[in-house]
Amino acid sequence: MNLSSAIECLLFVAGEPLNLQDMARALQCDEYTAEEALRELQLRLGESGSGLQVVSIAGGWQLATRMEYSETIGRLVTRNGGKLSHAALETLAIIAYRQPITIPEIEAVRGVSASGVVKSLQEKRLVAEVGRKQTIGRPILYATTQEFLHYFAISSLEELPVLENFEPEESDTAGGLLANAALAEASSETSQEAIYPDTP
Amino acid sequence: MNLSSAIECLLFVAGEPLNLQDMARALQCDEYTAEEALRELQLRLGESGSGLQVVSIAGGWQLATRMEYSETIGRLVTRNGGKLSHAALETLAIIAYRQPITIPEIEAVRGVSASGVVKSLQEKRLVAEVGRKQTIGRPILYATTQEFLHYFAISSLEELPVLENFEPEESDTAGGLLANAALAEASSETSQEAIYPDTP
Amino acid sequence: MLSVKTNPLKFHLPVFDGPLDLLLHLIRENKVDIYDIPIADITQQYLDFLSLMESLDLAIAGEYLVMAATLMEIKSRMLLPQAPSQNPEDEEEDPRQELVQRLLEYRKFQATVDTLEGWEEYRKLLYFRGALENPEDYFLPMEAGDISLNELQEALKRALLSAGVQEEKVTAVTPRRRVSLRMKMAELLRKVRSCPEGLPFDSMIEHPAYLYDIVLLFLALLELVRQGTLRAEQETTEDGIILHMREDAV
Repeated sequence: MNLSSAIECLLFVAGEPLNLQDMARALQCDEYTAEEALRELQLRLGESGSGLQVVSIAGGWQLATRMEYSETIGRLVTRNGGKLSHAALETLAIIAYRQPITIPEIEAVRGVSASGVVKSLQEKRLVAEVGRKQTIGRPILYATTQEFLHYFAISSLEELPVLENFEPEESDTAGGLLANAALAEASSETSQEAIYPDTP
Repeated sequence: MNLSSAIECLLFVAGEPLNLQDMARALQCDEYTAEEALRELQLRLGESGSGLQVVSIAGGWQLATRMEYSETIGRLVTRNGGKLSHAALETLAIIAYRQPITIPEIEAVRGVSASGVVKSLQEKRLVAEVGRKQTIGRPILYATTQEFLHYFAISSLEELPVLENFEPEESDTAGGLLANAALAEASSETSQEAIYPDTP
Repeated sequence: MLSVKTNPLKFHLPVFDGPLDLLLHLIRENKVDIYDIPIADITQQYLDFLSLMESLDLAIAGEYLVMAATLMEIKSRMLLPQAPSQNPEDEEEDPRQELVQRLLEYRKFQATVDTLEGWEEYRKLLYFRGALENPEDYFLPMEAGDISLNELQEALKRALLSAGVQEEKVTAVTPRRRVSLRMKMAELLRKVRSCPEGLPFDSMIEHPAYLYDIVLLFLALLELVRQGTLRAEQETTEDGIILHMREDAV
């Protein structure tokens, strides 16, 4: 019995992101000890040349395969559901930064009707209804979900790049695969206010 | 890229036993090479002190947690025991509306392997075996249980929402469960072929 | 540069996500300052684009027409001479200001799309446990009692839909089949390949011919010639165009 192997087992059976609290409870230890064991597991997986890795995603940790094996796995598993359209990504971005937000508010930014896109994002569980705005007509408010974080392999909304600093002319180069880590680092300075600038 | 780590990935994502043929096909190698890589994986998992092991089960191989961690896992699973994945929900819906139904019939609708999901639904006691279909191979027929009704807080299957545009199977398997007037009525315009294109 | 009038066939028709997207495209292409948009020029190009869409028989969404009206209104307000005022502070507001604010706001979000796309691409390389059973594995498990009967129904509909067993709604009018450029290219290539002696371009045009189909066919031809797959010959401008496979193309 070894704590890091026990965590490996927990992550394996959970099939969803686990946070330190979940792990500590099952291991009957404190969160600090769980975190140390988690680091040990990450180290061991890396050193032993395992095909698996621990990723930080949707507010917790989850076991995932390493990128370099995606092609092999792709021959076993057929993934359905292609990429999101440009319109869908744009709408998601607006919801992510301005949540909770109503459909008319999204339309005001994009200049086109949004209800169809929002409905399809809702079906994909990337956004959800979270209430109604206390204005005339009491329009539905939408926000992003845990699945949104999981879909983009980020751990929290704070990893979203700061909107104000975004210069579109330079953005062409930003889409790189590993922009993930760099952006996550860069965004650690962002405050909650920067993410929900319009929320009261 | 390492063959034994690639096999580790395949076993990890599969969630059901894989045979050498499946692995060799995904790895684009011969079965002998796949078997060697599998042994290498077993060795590495043992030596590195991983919480996981490769077990031979039902004519194939599967990743599983080591026995000594079962108690720890138990403390996690009892807490998460009630959760249904999206795949589980979809499979449950197919069983609920088409019961009694066999695994191949479920797979014909979902387009992916269903035995793992059905097994987990069975473990949660939401579905149960109710007999065997009188066709070649005499496949097991599954239906929803009393617990299913409890789970959704309904008193009978007739309370399931009417599925417009989709026809229930009218064949021998339909039995009494789907002698639901509303369902039959809603489906009268559609053709059998349209729904089960692959069923003989 | 949107050289719509000079050379329409060379023009590669981009797809825009609405009028703001189109306007930002024009501003970028013309390399003008977003804070000082030459409204008359941009309005003209915007309208040219709409008439191009119209000539290609593409449906123009209402939002584009609303924006066209807005642009023309701004343009006319800018033509009006400003009343001289003593106090520079109550100088009339620039009629373009509101539009500029909207463009700036929209552009900020547009810029994040690349980031999201990168993340999406990276995420698709990761597989989680049970991916074989659950290909859309960003659907996290749901809590017990979190699921309503309607969700159960939706789940089945989704399963049936993804299995391709959706019932086609019966409609009285069958819309004209629209093919994509890629499909048209494949069709053209297939025909040329089966005609070693050369295929007259005219023979590809089916009658009754729709403008959309002819334009698409021509775009397909241009694209294949550009790729170096096809060779187009024309003796004189009066003669028809004869298409051959390039010898080095497979």
